[in-house]
Amino acid sequence: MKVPQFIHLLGSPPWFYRISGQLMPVLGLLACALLIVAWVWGLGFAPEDAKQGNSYRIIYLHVPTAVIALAGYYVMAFTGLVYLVWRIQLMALMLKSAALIGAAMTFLALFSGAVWGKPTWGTWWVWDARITSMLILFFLYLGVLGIINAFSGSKTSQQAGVKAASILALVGTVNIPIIYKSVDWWFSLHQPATLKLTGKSNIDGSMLTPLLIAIVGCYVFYAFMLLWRTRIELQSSEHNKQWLRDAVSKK
Amino acid sequence: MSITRLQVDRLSAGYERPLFRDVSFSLEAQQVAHVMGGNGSGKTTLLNCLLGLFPATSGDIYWNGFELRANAFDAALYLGEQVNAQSYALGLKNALSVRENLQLYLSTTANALQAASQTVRQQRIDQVLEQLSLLAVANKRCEQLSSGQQRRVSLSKLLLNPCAVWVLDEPFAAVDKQGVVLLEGLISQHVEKGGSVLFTSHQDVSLGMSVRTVQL
Amino acid sequence: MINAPMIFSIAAAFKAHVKAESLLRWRHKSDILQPLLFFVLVLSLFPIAINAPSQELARLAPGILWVIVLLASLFSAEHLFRDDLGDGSLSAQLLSVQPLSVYVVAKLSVHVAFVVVPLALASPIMALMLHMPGSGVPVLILSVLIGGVSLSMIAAFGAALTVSVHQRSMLLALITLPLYVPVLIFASSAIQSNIDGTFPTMQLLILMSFALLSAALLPWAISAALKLSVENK
Amino acid sequence: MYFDSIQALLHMDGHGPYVWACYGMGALVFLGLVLSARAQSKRSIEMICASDVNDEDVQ
Repeated sequence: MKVPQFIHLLGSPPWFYRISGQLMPVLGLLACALLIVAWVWGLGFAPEDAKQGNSYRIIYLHVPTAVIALAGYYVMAFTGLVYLVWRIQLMALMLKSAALIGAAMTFLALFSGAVWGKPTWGTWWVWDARITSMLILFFLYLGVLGIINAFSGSKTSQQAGVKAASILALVGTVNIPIIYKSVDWWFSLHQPATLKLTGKSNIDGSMLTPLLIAIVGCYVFYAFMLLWRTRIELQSSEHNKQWLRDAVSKK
Repeated sequence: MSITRLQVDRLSAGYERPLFRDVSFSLEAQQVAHVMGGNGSGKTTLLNCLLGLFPATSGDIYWNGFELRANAFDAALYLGEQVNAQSYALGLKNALSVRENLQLYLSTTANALQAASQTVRQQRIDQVLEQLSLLAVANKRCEQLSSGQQRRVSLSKLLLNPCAVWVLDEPFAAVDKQGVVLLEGLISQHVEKGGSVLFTSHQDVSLGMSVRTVQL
Repeated sequence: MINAPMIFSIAAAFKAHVKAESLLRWRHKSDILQPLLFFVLVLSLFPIAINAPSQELARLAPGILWVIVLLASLFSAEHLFRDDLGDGSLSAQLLSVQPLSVYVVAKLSVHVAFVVVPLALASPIMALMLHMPGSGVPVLILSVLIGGVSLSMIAAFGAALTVSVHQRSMLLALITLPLYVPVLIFASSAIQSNIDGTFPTMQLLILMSFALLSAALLPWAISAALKLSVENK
Repeated sequence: MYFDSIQALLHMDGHGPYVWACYGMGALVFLGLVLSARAQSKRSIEMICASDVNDEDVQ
C-alpha cells in the first residue's frame, strides 16, 4: 500500500524527535499561558450564574477535560489504526502516551462532574447519560492501559500488546456512540428533565470566552503532553541508537 | 534443475536479545535440512518465523519464490512445538478420538480429499492408521494414548495431507526406537517422491541419506 | 501425489469445526452445567442480601437477572481459546488456508448453543425465584437468546485478547463489561416494558441489530487478536 | 475582579469548597502528568548515556 507522505515522515523517529523538540517549548508555554488566563478569568472575573451560583465555575475544568477525554480516545484509536495498517513503531509509542493522558483527563472530568453534582443536585453521583458514558469511557481507557501493561515482557510481546490495544481501541470507537445513545435513551425514560450541568443554556458571552480559552488551552496541553510522552517512550525504546545519543548530547 | 522450495536470507529474530542472527539457507526439492542447536538456541522460534507465527526482526523468507505471508498456505506442515520438557503441542484434541482428530484435520486443510466422499476419506484414514500401526487405537481418545502413540497420530497428518514441505519440530523426541525407524522410512519415501523436509533436533540424527545441516 | 490438486471448502471446514467443538463440549458435560450453577448461586444471594418484600424483588428482577446473565457469559468465555492455544491447534488453524474467522464463528456458534441456550431455558425458573411477573417471562427468554449472541461475541473478543496473559480474569472483565452496557440496557428495558403492558418490539429489534452487528464485525477482531496471542505465546 | 475580597473568592457563597476541590484535583493531575514526564525523561536520558550503542538491530 502506498504510504502518504506525512505518515512516511512520522515513520522516521529522528525526524519526529527533532520536530517535537522544536514544537514542545512553544506548545508548553502556550498551554501554560492559556490555562492560567482561562482559569483566573473563570474563577475570579466571570460573573455568577443566575441559577447555579458560583458552583458553575467548575465548568472551566469539567468541559475542557471532558472534551479532551473524548477527542483523546479518537486520537488513540486513530494512532492504533495507523499502527495496524502501516506498522509504524512511532504510532505504537504514541498510542501508549495517548492512553495514559486520556485516562487522566477522563478521571478529571468524572471527578469534577461528581463534585459539581453535590451543590447542584445535592448528591455526589447522578446516573445521567453524560456522566455514565464518561465512566464507561474511563473503563475503556483502563482496558487499553491494562492490555498494554499485561503484555509487558519482551519487545515482541510489547508490540503484540500495542496491536491488541489498537484493536480494542478500534472496537471501542464503534461502541462509544452506541453506548452514549443507549444510556441517554435509557435514563431519559424515567428521569424528569433535570437541570443540566452543561447544555444549550443561554450562557452569557462573558462566561463563554474563558470557557473557549480553557478548551483551546487544554487541547494545546494535550498536544504538548502527547509529544513529550511519545518522546520519552522513544528514548527508552531506542536507547541504544546512535542518532538518539547524538541528539541528546547536542543539548 | 531443482526447485527451490524455501529460501531464507539473513533472518534474525529474538526477544530482548536476538536468539539467532543472519541465518541463511535454502531448501530444495528432494532435500532434507536439519536445524541443529542446543536448548534455547531458537530452533522452534526459527520454525515459527518461517511459518509466519512469530515476527522476525529482520531478514526475508520466500516459499516457492513468494514472500512469506502468514495464513496463506497449506504447503507446509508443522508438528509438535515443544511447550516444556515433557509436553509437546501436537495440535491434537485430547478429548477427541484418533479418528475424529484426523477427520477434523482433513476437513480444515486444503487437500486432494476434500471433494471425496465420506467413505473414500474414511478408507484413506484407515489406510494411514494401518501404516502407522495405530488402527487398534483408532477409536480411543488421544488422552488415553501413550506419548509415543500421540506422536504417531500427529505424524499421520503428514501422510493424509501430501504437501511438499514437511516442517517438523523435534520429531525424534519422545519416540521409541520403532518410531524412529518408522519416521526415517516416512521421510525417505517423501523425499523420493520429490518432497522436502525441514526438521529440528538437538541431537545428531543419521537418516541414511544426505542431510544439509543448518547450525544455529 | 505431491502435486495433487488441493481443494478446500469453507462449508466443510465450518461443519467439521462445529462437529468437533460440540463433541468436545459434550464430553465435558460438567462444563455445561457451570454457567447454570453460577446463575443459581449468584441469584440466591440477592433475596438474602436485599431482604425485601416480594413486590420489591419483582421490580428489581429484570435488572438482577440480566446482570447475572452478563457475568455468567463472561466467566464461561474466559477459557474459550485457552486449550486451543496450549495444545497447538490454534497455530494449526493459523497455518491452514481457511480464514481464521471460519474457526471463530464455528466455535462461537457452539458456544451459543451450549451456554446461551441453557441460560435462556433456565431463566424462567430464576424469574420465578425473584417473583417476577409471568408476563415478562417470554420476553426474558427471547432477550437472553438474542442478546446472548452479542454477549458471546464480545466475551470471546475479550478472551482472545487476553488468552496469552497470565492474570487474565480482571483484565477480561475490564475489557468486556463496558462493551456489554448497550445490550444490558435494551434487554432489561424490554422485559420491563413487557411487564408494563407494551410489547417491546423496538428493544428487541435493537438487540437483534446488536447481535447482527457483533456477529458481522467481531469475528474479524477476534481473529486478529488470536494471531497476536499466538505471537505472544 | 468579580469578588469583593479574597475571602469572598475562597468562599464563593458556600460553593467554594466544591469549586476549589475540583481545581485542586485538576492542578494535582496536570502537575502530576508534567512532573512524572520530567522524571521519566531524566531517567531515560541517563539510560541513553549509559547504554552501549548498538545499531545492529535497526529494522
